[in-house]
Amino acid sequence: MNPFKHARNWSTRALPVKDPNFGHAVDTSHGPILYIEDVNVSFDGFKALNNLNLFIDDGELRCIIGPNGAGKTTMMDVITGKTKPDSGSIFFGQQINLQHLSEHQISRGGIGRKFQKPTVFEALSVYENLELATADDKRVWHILSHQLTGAQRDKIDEVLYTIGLSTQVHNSAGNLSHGQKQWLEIGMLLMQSPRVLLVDEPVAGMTGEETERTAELLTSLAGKHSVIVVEHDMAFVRSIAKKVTVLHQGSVLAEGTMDQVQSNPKVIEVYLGE
Amino acid sequence: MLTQRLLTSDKGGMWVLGILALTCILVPILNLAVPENSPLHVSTFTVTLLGKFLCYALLALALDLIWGYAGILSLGHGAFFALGGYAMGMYLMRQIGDRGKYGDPLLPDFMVFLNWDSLPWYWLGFDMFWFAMLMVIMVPAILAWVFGWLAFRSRVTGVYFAIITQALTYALMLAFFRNEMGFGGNNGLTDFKDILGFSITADSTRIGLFLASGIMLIIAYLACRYIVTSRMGRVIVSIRDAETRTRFCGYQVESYKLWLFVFSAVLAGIAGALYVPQVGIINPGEFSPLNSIELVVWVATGGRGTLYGAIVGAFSVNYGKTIFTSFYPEAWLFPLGLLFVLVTLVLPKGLVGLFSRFKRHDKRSDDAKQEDAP
Amino acid sequence: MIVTNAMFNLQNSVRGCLRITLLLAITLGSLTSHAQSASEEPATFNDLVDQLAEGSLSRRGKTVTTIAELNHERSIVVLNALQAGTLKVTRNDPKQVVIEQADDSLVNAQSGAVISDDLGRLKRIPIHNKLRSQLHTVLAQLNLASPDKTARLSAVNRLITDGGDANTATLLQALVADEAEADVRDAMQTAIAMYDIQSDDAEVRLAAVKALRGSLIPEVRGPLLSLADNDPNQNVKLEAQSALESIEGRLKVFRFTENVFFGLSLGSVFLLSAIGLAITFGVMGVINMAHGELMMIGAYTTWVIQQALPNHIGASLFIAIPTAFIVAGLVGIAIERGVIRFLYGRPLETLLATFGISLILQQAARSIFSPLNRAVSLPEWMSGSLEINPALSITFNRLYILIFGLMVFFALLLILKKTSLGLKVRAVSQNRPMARAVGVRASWVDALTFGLGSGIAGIAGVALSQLTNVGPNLGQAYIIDSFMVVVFGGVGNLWGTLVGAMGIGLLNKFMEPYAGAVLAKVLILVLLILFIQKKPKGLFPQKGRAAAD
Amino acid sequence: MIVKKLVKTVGAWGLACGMGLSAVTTQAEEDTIKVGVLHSLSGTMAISETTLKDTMLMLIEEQNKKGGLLGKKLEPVVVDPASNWPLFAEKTRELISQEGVDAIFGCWTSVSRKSVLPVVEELNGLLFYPVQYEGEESSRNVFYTGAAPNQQAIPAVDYLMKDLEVERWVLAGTDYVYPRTTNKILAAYLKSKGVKESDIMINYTPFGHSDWQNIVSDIKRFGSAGKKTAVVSTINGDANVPFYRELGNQGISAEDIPVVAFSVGEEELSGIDAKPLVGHMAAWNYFMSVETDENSQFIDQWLAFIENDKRVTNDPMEAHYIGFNMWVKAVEKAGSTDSDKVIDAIVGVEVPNLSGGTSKMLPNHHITKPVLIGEIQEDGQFLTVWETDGLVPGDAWSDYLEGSKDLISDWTAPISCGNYNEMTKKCLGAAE
Repeated sequence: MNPFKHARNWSTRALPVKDPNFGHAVDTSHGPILYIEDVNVSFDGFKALNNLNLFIDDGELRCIIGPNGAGKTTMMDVITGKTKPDSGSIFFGQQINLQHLSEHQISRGGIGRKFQKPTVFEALSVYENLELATADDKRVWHILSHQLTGAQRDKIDEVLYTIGLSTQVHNSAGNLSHGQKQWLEIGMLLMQSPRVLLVDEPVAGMTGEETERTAELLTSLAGKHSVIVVEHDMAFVRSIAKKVTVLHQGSVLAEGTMDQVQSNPKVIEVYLGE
Repeated sequence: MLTQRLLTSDKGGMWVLGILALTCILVPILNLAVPENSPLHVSTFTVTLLGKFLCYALLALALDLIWGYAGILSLGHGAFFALGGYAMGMYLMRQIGDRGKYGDPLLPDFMVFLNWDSLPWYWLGFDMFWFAMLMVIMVPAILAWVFGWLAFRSRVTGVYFAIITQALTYALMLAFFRNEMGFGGNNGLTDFKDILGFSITADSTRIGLFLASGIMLIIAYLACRYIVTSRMGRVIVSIRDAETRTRFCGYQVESYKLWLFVFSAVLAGIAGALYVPQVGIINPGEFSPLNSIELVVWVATGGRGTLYGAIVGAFSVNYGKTIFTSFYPEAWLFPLGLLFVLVTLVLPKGLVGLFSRFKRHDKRSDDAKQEDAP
Repeated sequence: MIVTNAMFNLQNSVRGCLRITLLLAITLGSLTSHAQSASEEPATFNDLVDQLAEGSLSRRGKTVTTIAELNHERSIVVLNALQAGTLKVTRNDPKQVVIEQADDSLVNAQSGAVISDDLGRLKRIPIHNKLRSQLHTVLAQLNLASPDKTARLSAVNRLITDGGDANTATLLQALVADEAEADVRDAMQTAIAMYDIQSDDAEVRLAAVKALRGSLIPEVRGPLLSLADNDPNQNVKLEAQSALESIEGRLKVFRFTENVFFGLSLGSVFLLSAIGLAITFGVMGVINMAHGELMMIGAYTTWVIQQALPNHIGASLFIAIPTAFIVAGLVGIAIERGVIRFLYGRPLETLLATFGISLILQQAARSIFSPLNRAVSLPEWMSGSLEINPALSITFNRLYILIFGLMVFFALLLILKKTSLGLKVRAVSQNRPMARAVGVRASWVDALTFGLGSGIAGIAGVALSQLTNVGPNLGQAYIIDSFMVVVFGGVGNLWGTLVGAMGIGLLNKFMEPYAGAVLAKVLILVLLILFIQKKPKGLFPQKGRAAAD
Repeated sequence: MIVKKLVKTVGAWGLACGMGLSAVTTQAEEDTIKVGVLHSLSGTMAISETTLKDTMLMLIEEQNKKGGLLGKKLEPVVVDPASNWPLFAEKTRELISQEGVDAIFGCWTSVSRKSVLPVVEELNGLLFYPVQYEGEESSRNVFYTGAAPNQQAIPAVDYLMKDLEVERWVLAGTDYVYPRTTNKILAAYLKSKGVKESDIMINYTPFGHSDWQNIVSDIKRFGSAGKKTAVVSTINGDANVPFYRELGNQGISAEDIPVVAFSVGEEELSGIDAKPLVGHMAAWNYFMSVETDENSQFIDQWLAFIENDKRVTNDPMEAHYIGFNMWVKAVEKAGSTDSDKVIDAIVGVEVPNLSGGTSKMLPNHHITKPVLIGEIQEDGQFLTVWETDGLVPGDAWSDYLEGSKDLISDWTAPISCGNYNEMTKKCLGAAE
């Protein structure tokens, strides 16, 4: 039925894309849920990622900081299959090699991503946004013919509560405030009950109070999910981060607690260098 | 429950459907029952004209579904229309039988004078109505499927897609112009005698075809309505507004686009099949890129993104065309051209948008639609 | 004519005398041969010339023969005039036959006396093909001995096509011996061979075939073929066959080169029509459906200018190029300011709006210039062809347009790379807000860029006017092709456009012989569609993260 | 809401009622005789057809000056089918059933005629078709005042064969039905005259073909085989200019390889720089250069009417001239504009044509015409170099085609059939 099953991954490491619960099939017996090894990406000679090595443990909250052009967003593109690496390997758990998968498969697989610029479906209502994101069989015929199950409705209500938009259910996403959009997007990730959340600059342009709520939200998510946060706002990072990774020119410059990182001479040099 | 889902929050649609239904009931009566000289009589000319418009409306609906909702602009939808038309035309040709000029029981006239000694294989079976109808659906479907699969797989979108669809219909036009193709070359297929045994020129047959078109349009409308109000509908809209995001929500954008494209192509094919017996000719001109672009303008004029808008557009533009070509023959391209410009500049949401402006309307989301729609 | 020739030739050597005697022999011979026709009415030269002016075409033919045989000193002049269409007759009696000189002055046909008084309207004495070729042959006969080299050469070539008679052959044999010019001599030899090849003596035929081996003159192949098929003598037959092969072999090479040129020249037309789009669509991302109509405007401009200076066709072309650029450019700017600027970031709406504009422009052209095509004439240096050898010649208009296309291309390349406008254009096209931030007036740049693209379309129109119809539908014929070229080459990349255009042109020309013109076009479109599936961003895509999404 | 409804009603119903009413009103007024003019004024065919529209307006005006017809004024009804074939059918229906015209003068391309034909027959109207065409057709309601193949192609080939001793033939045409059929007829005819298969080259190109380089060089090669070669061109409209230009530039003169065209007339030439064409030929039934009183009078009328002394006249215009006068005569003869009466009356009607003879409407609804061969002159006019002695009767069904050599068309009793097989004595197609 599905003409694209093998469209984008000719080397068919056909993985059990048995939505929705494929996310739990990930083998994390060795700890890390995400392995990024010696990954290189370059655009017209410019090396966006340069032998990047990064390991994310199951359920940890990791903050990634770094100056502009350090390759933060590219890293996310590589993980989510938007960009294919020139070399290196990205494994999701022990078995699943993400290089062979396309965006939708990866996301069905349990890696959710929130973009830098909040992208929700402005034409649709908050509820519909979450409905779209619901973990479910997302093939055409099913979507065409099936309504949401009760369980899925409850899930939506639950998420609505988590992101604090219960009052906005029927409002069109276009009318939400900047912060609310950010949360809605995070909510959409949660709807897919992902194993890994990639969150790109969640608090950019947020009011202090919004920022606090976001911080709570993210920390509360950690544990159930692995959360990777890319952020410029140091205060925010400090407030949530246990472990921080500093990227520079496409590779890891330093890794450790906020204090360790901030006392690291190389890091200081880089940041003052700007 | 379903009907409620289809019709609530679609006041415009209800109006259009209502008027359609009314037309389908009244026009036949006024044409057949009411005497010629009464002022209420609807002439056969008007019937065929309206019938033609109904087919156009169906075609417009098909395009609106993919352009208005999924943001896929096809500049080659005329091709599917024409293919459907040819399938029907071939059936009608076969029905002529030995009543052709040369009285050949099997071969259509144009084959006789091009010295074809036997019917080419792709003409076989078209003497059977059911087979012809199957082809009306299958041929456009298969073409759309193959073309769409190639295009969407390699993520050809927006302008590129528009241009290659245009190339597609252009190529088909050139191909069908060739007499070797065995589709009557430039003259196409014409001089039909009867359909399902009814004389094609009889008023009753015309009414029949008219009704068929009307009912088909209503059914198609409801079908499209079903799609856009289903969860799929919302997925489609989100593909239009933020394709990447939809991908990251785990949807396989390509297959959604593909199935929608195929469905739309089938509707177009059916429209063509209903169109041919009413106008009495199908020829490669129908493939010409201009037709397809004009079609886009009907939708734009009516208001894309609202199914009934397409219907309104198809009727209003073609009605205008009919008026202009008989009243200002020399200069009718001016108003038509102006229409293109004005609609895009002043009425981005078309005529129906004009009306809905009276109502309170979600301004920002509108803008969003226009911005992101490729 | 003989006399004049004699006068001339007396000064130089025996060679001249030899000629005269020979020629006399010939012409006398032919005279006697036509004795009857002459004897019917022993007409004087003057009467004959008067006869030219009246009567049916066939009678005129006879008259011409007699005039030629008369060897009157002015025969050749009169016949030349008839050939050139400068031999005219007064409408009002008494009828008088006159010759119109290059400077429009009139001389009496018979006497050659200059005529000063006004004769009222003149009627050209019409001739038709049979007469024309008859004149050619006659003049050729008379010109064989002409002191002017080119005249001699053309005369001989003429004889080759006519496959002359015994007399001419003998004459040629005599002449070839002391012919100074090499090429004329070769031609003469071919002519002789062409005659000998019909001889009954196998040896002569054999020699003739040998002489003709490898000659590229098309007429040669006919007789060789017949020999190769059915010659009683086996050697001759074989010789003829091998001679044919050698000719065929050489022809193949030239045909190939010819085809390459055809492809390139077709490509150059694509290039010209697409290059403007490469700017508006490629750099600005504006789909301009009215692009074809901008070309149409350019073509009409050419026509208007030609009307303005009917006597300087050549010059008018050079005036037309800048004018067309400006006119089309201004129209383009008007379109951009009036419509397109409201639609940036909405390419599909732009597509519709510009399509509307194209309809309006077409109809405007119909209303202003009438739906009829307009006649744009080629200047002398544009018509005719550059003959490299009898088998390979390149038509001038195509050649110039090919060169012109490339010139425009590189000029544009320079503008974009070197000038500040180019810099700004690229800046705006890559990052509008940033460009604005650094003080580029984006709107102004847009207008100019679009104007530039449109102007180039106008120039393309000038070129097209030299190839095809100038009419309201001119634009439509090219719009789809040009879009395909741009997309094929890769949007936003001029080199891509160049390669794309030439590639498609060549492909087309090499498919045509097998597939036929129509199918070739279809196949190419299909190939393009498939190609875009494989490489959605064209031959030379813009890379980078920006381009990725 | 109200507004919406209103507009929709206009959209759908305004049409229905509007049309219905207009139908009635047209039936009400009977003081004029309406004449439909069905020529494309926009689109690709406008280039040729606009002139014919003007011609009709002129002819009608002249007729009204003479006091109209049956004491009534003639009223032209002009519509624009916009070079769109289905629209031709629609407009025909509108003209006959809505406007109630008594005769239609129109169409140019074969396909437009084919699309109009069923409608005219259904509504029993009259169509006068003024353009040379491929034949193989005859309808009770259509009068073919243009040339049938035997009135243009065959005589032209005869001339080339006899007078120019042509032995090798290139049949070049645009790929549509007229060239296809014509070339088929010619090929059959040539073979019947003993021309070898290998001496005939047939080539088809798409509409508006603009790149003739290799085709012309093929022709050049084909022509260099020692035998006299000629091109018989059925190339259509826009493709001609680039074709002749290429011929000229590749140095093929009319003496070497003459081209005789069936679709190039004065009007087309007025859009071409004729210098490179001098000596090439065309076969028509009328040339503007023909010197007769009728013609000079017609030309003066035309130039006066169109208010532009640069304009030219051409063969289809003459066809309309003849057709219109025939219709007028027939109506007067029948004393009515009723289609059936006119159809009966018109057969045998004779009117003067512009080339000095009188053309006659034949039972097969074609007419008798002289055939002229002209050579193109620098001024874009033709020099008549040959013409048939006497008039040639138009032949609906070619005698050289397998399918149709037994067919004749005769719309008079007792046969009254468009495609009557003389062998089987049957009227084909008329099944029931």
